[in-house]
Amino acid sequence: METLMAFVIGGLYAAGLYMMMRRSIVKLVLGLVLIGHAANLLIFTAGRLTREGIPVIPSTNEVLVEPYPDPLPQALILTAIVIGFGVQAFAIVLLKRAYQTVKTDDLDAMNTTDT
Amino acid sequence: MNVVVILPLLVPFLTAIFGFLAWGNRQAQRLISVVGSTVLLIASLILLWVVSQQGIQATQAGDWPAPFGITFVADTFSAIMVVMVGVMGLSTVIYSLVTIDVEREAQGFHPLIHMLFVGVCGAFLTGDIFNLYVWYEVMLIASFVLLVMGGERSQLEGGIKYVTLNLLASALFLAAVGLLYGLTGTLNMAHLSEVVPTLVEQQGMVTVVAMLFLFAFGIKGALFPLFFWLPASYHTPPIAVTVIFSALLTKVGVYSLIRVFTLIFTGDAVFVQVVLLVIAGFTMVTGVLGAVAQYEMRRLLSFHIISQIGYLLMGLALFTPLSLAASVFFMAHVILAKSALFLVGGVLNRLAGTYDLKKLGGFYRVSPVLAVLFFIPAMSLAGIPPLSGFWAKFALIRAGLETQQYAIVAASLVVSVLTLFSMTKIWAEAFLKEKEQEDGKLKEGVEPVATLPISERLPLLAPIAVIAMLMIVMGVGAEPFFNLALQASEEMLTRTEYVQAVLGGQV
Amino acid sequence: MTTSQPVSVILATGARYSLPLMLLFSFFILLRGHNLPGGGFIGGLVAAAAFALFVIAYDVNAARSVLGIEPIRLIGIGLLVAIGSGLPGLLLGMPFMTGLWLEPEIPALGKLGTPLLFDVGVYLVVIGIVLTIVFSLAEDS
Amino acid sequence: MTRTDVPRSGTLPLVNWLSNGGSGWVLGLIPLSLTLWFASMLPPIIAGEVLRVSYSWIPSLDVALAFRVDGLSLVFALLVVGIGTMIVIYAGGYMAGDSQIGRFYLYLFLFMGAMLGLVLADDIMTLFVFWELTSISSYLLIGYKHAYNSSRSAALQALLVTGSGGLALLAGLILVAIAGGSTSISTLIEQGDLVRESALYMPALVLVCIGAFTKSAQFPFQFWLPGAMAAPTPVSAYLHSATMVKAGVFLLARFTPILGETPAWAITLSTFGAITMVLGAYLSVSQVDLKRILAFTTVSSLGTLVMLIGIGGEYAITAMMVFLVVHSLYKGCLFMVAGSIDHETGTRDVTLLGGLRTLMPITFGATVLAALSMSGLPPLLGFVGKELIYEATLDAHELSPILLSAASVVGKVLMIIAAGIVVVVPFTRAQRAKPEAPRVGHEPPLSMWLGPVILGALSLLFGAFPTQLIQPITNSGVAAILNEAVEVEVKLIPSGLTPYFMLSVLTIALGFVGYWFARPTLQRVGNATEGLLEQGPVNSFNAVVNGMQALARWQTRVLQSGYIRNYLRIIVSSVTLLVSYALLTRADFSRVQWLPIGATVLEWVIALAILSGAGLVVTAQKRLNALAGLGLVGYGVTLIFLFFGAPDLVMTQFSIETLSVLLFILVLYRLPVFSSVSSEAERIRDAIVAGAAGLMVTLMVLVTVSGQLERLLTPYFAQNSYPEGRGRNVVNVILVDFRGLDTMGEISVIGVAAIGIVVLLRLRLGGEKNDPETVSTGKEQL
Repeated sequence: METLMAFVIGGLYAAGLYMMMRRSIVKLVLGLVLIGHAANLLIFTAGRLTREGIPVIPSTNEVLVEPYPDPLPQALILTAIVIGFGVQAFAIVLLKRAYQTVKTDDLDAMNTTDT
Repeated sequence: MNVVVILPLLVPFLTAIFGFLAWGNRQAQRLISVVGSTVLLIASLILLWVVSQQGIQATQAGDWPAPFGITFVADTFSAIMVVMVGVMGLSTVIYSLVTIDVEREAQGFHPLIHMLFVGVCGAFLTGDIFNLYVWYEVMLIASFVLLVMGGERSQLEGGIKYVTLNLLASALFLAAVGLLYGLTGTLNMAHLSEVVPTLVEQQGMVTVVAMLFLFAFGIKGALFPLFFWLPASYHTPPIAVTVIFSALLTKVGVYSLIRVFTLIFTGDAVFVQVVLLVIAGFTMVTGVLGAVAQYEMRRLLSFHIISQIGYLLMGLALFTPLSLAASVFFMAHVILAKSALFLVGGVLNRLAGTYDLKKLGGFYRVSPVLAVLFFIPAMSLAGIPPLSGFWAKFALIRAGLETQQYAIVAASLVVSVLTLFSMTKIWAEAFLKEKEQEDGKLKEGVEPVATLPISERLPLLAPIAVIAMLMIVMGVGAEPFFNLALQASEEMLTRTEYVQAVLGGQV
Repeated sequence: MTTSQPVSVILATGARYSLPLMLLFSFFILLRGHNLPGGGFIGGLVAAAAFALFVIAYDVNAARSVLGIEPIRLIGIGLLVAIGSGLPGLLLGMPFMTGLWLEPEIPALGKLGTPLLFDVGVYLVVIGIVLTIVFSLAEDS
Repeated sequence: MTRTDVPRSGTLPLVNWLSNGGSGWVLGLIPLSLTLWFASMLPPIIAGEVLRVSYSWIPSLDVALAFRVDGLSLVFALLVVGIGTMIVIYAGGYMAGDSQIGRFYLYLFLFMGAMLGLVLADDIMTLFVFWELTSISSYLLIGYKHAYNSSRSAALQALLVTGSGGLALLAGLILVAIAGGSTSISTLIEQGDLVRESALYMPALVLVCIGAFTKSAQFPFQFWLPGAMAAPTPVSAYLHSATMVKAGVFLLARFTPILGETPAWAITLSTFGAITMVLGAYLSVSQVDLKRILAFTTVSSLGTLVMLIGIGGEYAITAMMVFLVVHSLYKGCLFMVAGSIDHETGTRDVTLLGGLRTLMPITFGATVLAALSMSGLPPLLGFVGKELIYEATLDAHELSPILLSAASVVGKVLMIIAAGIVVVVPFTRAQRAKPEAPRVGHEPPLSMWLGPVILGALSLLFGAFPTQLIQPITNSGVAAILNEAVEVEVKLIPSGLTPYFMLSVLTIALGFVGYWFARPTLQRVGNATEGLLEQGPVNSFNAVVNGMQALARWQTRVLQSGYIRNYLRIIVSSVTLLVSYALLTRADFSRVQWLPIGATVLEWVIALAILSGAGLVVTAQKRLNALAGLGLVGYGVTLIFLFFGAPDLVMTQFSIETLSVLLFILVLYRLPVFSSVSSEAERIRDAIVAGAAGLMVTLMVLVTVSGQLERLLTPYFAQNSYPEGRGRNVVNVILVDFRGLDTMGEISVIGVAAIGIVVLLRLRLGGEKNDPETVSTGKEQL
C-alpha cells in the first residue's frame, strides 16, 4: 500500500509544483495547498500504514495493544494541518489584497520590487 | 528542572500575549514591548552565563523524559544566538518607538515582533526536529504579517514572493522530517545523533534526507541559488522590520544547518563538504555582486546579507574547530554589523527622505556622529582590523588555508574586496559627496541629525551607538568572545556533551 | 439583542436556538478529546461555527454582540490560558508544562488537570481565530 | 571645497590662533616627544640590542600584540615620527582656517599611529592589523577634500589597490605562519629555513609580494600613487616620503630573513624594482604639475629600494637603508615646498611658475639642498646613497650587473632632470607674463618653511658626515635585515677612482647634459608615451572595476528577474538535481517494492480519485472546476486517514477542508477567470521540472519505506498515555501533553495568521497607489 501512496504523493507534488510555476496568483495558492496535502500524506506514509485499529486505548485496557497505527505521525500531521491552514488562510487573503492593489491576477506584473 | 532554558521562550511569549490583550491601547503596548524585550535580554544573558559556567543545559517539557517529550536545550552556540536575539530585540524595539507609525502600532506591531522572537528563540533552543519546524512556522507567520503590514504595493508584491518561497521551504522541511522519522523512528535531535549512525543499510537515504534539509534550511537561510525571496522583499517594510529580519531570520536557517550537519548528518562528509563549499562560494560571490549593482541602500544591504551567509556556510563546510568557531563568531558579528548599517540607513531616510544613494549626500559634513556610526560597522563588515569582522574573516581564511581549500579562500578574499568596494560606495555617495544642484552649487537643506528633537535622536542613535561599540569591543577585545565561540565549536564537534545533556544516562 | 434585520426568520431562529446547543456540544467534544477523538481544536471549530451562523443569519454586528468580546482578545486569552497551564509546574520547580492533575475525578467532567486546561486554551484560540477571520472578511466584502 | 567658514567674532584669541596654524605647533609636540623617545633608544640598538615587548591579545587565535625595536624598525620609526613632526607643524600653517581641521589631524595621527605600529610589529597579525589601518587612514586622508569627485575616486582607487593587496598579504602571512609554525616575527626570523623549505613557500612569496608591491606602488600597481596626489599636500608629503608607500619596502626588508635569499625572491624583486625605477623616473620628466613630478620620482625611488632588497647582501641592503633615509629627507622637503608654492601662488603648474627665488628665498634654499641630494651631488647624502647603489648593482653577480647598473644610471639621470625641473623652473626662471600666470608669491609663514629647511639641512649634515651619523644606524638596520652583524662603511669620499665613482660622475654629467639639451625631447617623447605607460594601468584598473560592475548588473538581472515562476523553477530544479544525484548514487534500491500490490480496490479508487483531483486542478479552465478538484484531493486524503486508523485526523482534515473551500469561495469569488498565458513550450518545460521533482519524491518515499522502521518512541506513548497522561486518546495526549510545545506553537501560528488577515484587510497605507520611488529605482537598474 505504501507503494501506491508513494506514487500518489509524487503526483501531488508534481501537480502542486506545476501549479506554482504558473503566472496566475490563484493557481499559485492552489499549488501550495496541493503541496501541503502531499507533505501530510508523506509523513503519514513514511510512518508506515496500518489498516487495523486506532490509537485510542479501549476502556478495558491501561495501555494500547497491538495492532495499532503509530499515533506520533498522526499528531505531527495534525499540527502540520492546522499550521498549514493558518498559513494558507493568510496567503489567500494576501493574494486577494495583491490582486486588489495590482489589479491583475498575473504574477508577472508583480516584479517591481526586485533588483 | 532548568528554568533558564525555557525563559527566553516564555518571556517574549508572555510579552506578545499581553500585547495582544492590550489591543487598541498603544501606550500600553509600547510599554509592554520595551519591558518585555529588556527582560528577554536579561534572560538571555543569564542563560549564556549559566551555559558558559555549567555547560550545556537542558529541560524536558512536561517532565517527559527525552527522547519522548520535547527537549529544550541550550549549548553555547544556541545561548549566543539567543543573546543576539536579546540584543537585537531591545535595540529594534527602542528604535521602532520613533520610527514605526501609529497605524502599524495600532495593528499590533509590538506583539507581532515579540511573536517573531518566540519563533526565533524556540528554533534556537529546541532539541526536537519537528518542534523546530513548528517554531519556524511561528517565526515565519509573524514575519509574513510584519512584512506586509501597511499593505503598500511593494510590500504585497515582495510579500507574495517571500511567502511562496518560504512555504515551499516549509513543505520541503516537513517532507524531510517525515522521511527522517520514517528512517529512524525518532525526532529528538540528540537521539537522532545516536540512531542515525546505526542505520547501516539506509545510510545513503540519510544523505538524501540531509540534502533535503540543506535545501529546506537553505531557502530560509538565503543560500545560492535559493535566495530570491530576500532581495525581493527585505527592502519593502519599515526599516525596523528589515533590521530584525536581517538580523535574525536568515540566521535561523544557517543555525539550523550548522546544528543538523554537526549533530545528525555527519556521515558522507566528503560529499557534504563539496556541496557546502560550492554553495558557500557561489552564495558569497553572487550576493556581493548583487550588492555592487545596487544604488538603493536597503537593496544593497539586503544583497550583502546573502553574501555574508556564504561566509557562515564556509565555516560549516570546512568543519574544523577553528572554522566552526569562526562561523559562530561571524554570526554574532554580522548580525550586529548588518543591523547597524540598516539602522543608519533608516536615519538617513528619516533626514533626507530617500534611500537612493544618488540622491543622498552631505552627511559627512553635517552629521559627523552619524558618519562615524556608519563607518564603524561598514568597515567591520568589510573585514578591516581591528573590528569584529576582521577576526571572523581571519579565522575563516586561516581555517581554509590549513585545510588546503584554496578556492574558497580565494573567493572569500575577492568578496572581501567587493564588500569594501560597496561599503565605500555608500560612504562616498551618502556621506562624502555633497548634494549638488544643476548649477553646481551646493544644495542647502541637508538636515543634520541634530535638528531632530532629543526624544527622537536618542532612540534613533543609541541602539546604533551601542552596536557600534559592541563591534569595537568584539574586535579589540576579541579574546573572550572568540573563546566562547571556540567553546561552542568544540561542543558541536564532540557532540557527547550535548547528547549527554539531553538524554541523560539512558540510551 | 440586536437591531439588525435578520436575513431570514427561519435562519435567525435556527441560529438563536442552535447557539447554546452547539456551544454545549463543542464543550463536550473538547472534554472527551482526551479519551476519544476530538479535543480543543475540533471543539473550537464547532463553537465558532455557532457564532458564524449569526453572521449569516443576521450580520457581523449581531454576531459580535452575541460573542460579547473582541475575537482578537479571545486569541490572546486562549494563548494565555494555554501558556498559563504550563506555568504551575514551573512554579513548583518542575519543568515547564509538567502535567498536574486534580484528584479525584470529577463526575461529568472527568479528570481535571493542566493538560486539559491547555486544551481549553486551544479551544479559545480556535474560536478567536475563526471568528476573527470570518468577521473581518464579512466586514470587508 | 567645503570651507564654510564659521563666524569667529568674539572668540578667544587663543582659539583664533589655534585655528590659524597654531594647532600645528601644539600638536607637533606629540611626534616631537616620540622622536626624542625613539632617539633615546639609538645607543642600545646601535650596540646590537633588540628590544621586544609582547602582550597576549587573542590567544585563542594565536594572535599577540607584540613589538620589536631593532635597527630596521628604529630607522623607520624615527622617519615616521621625525618627518611627522615637520608635517604636523607644516599642516598647521597649510590648513589654517579649514573648518574640518580637527578631522584632518585626527586622521593624520591615526595614520601616524598605524604606521608606527606597522614598523614596530613583532607579530605578523599585529603587523597586518596596522597595515590595514594605514590603508584606511590614508583613504580618509586622500579623500579629505571629500566634496570633489576626483578626490573621492582617487581615494577609492588607492584603497582598492592597497586593500586588495592587503588581502593577498593576509593570505600570504597566514601561509607563512602555517609554514613557519609561528606568528611571531622574531621566531620566524630564526626559523626562516622552515618557511623557505616549505611547499607553501612559493604561494606565500607571491602573495606577500603582491601585498608589498601594491602598497609600495611597484609596477604594475604604480598608478594609484600619482592619483593619490588629490590629497592635501601635507598628506602627500607625509604618505609619499617616509611612510605609507615605504610600508611595502619595510615589509620586504622585514621578511628578508624569512622569505629572502632565494633565487625566486632575488629575481622577482630586482626585476620589478628596476622596471618601476626606470618607468617612474621616465614618466616624471614629462609632467608639469609639481606634485605629479614628485609622485613619479617617488615611484622611481621605491623601485630602487625594492630592487636593492632583491639584490640582497650587505652592500645592497646598506645601500637600501641609506637611500631610504636619503629619499625620505629630500622628498618630504620637496613635497612641502610644492605645497608652499601652491599655497602662496595658487598653482603648481611649472609652465606658469617662475621667479620665486627672490620672493621665497628661504624656501628656495631648502629646495636647492633637497634637489641636490635628489640629484646625488656631493656633499649631500644623496651622493653617498648613489655610490652605494652603484656598488650594489655592479656587484650583483648572481643577477645581471650590467642590466641593473644601466637601469640605475638611466633612473638617476632622469632624476637629475626631474630635480632640475623642480628647482630651476619655478625658482630661477623669470616670471612669465601670461594671462593665467599666478599671483605673486611670497615667503610662507615660519610653520611652513621650518620643516623643509630642517630636512634640507639634514641632507647636508648627514651627507657631510655619513660615517659618523649614518653608518652606525644603517649597520644595525642591515644587521636586523640580514640577521647577522655587519660592518659596511658608509662614506662621502670615494676610495679612489672606483667603477662606482666613475659611474657616478657619468650620471651627473649625463644628467646636466640631459637637462639642458634633451629635456624638450624627453618631454615630447614622454607626452607621447604617457597615454600608454601611465594611462594604461589606470585604464586597466578602470576596466576591471567597470567590468565587475557590468557583471554584477548582468548577474542580478538574470538571477533576480522579478518573476516568481523563474525563482520557483530555479529552486525546484536545483533541489531535484542535487537530491536526485544523492538518491541515485547513494540510496539502496534493492528492497524497494516497485509495484503497488496489496492495495485493496477501495484504496485504489481513493488513490485514483486523489490523483484525478490533482489532474483536475492542473487542467481546469474554470476556477470552480479547480476548486472541485482541490476538494476531491482534500476529501480523498481524509478518506486515506480514515482507512488507516486516524480518526482525529479525519475530523480535523474534514473540518479544515470545509473551511478552506469556504474561504476560497469567499475570497476568490471576484477574481478573474483563469487565462492560459504561458506558451506551450513553457508549460512542457514546467511539467518536466515538476514531474521530475514528483518522481524524486516518490523514489524517496519508496526507499524510505523499504527498510525496517524501529519505533523508538511509539511504545512509550502506548504504555504511558493512560497511566501517566490520563488520557485514552493517545494522539490527543501527544498533542496536549507529550508534545504540548508543538501545539503551543501551532496555536500561535493560527493566532498570528488571524491577526495578519485583519492587518491585511484593515491597514492600507497608500496601498492603492504605486510607490513611485520603488518603481523608478527598480527600473533604473534594469
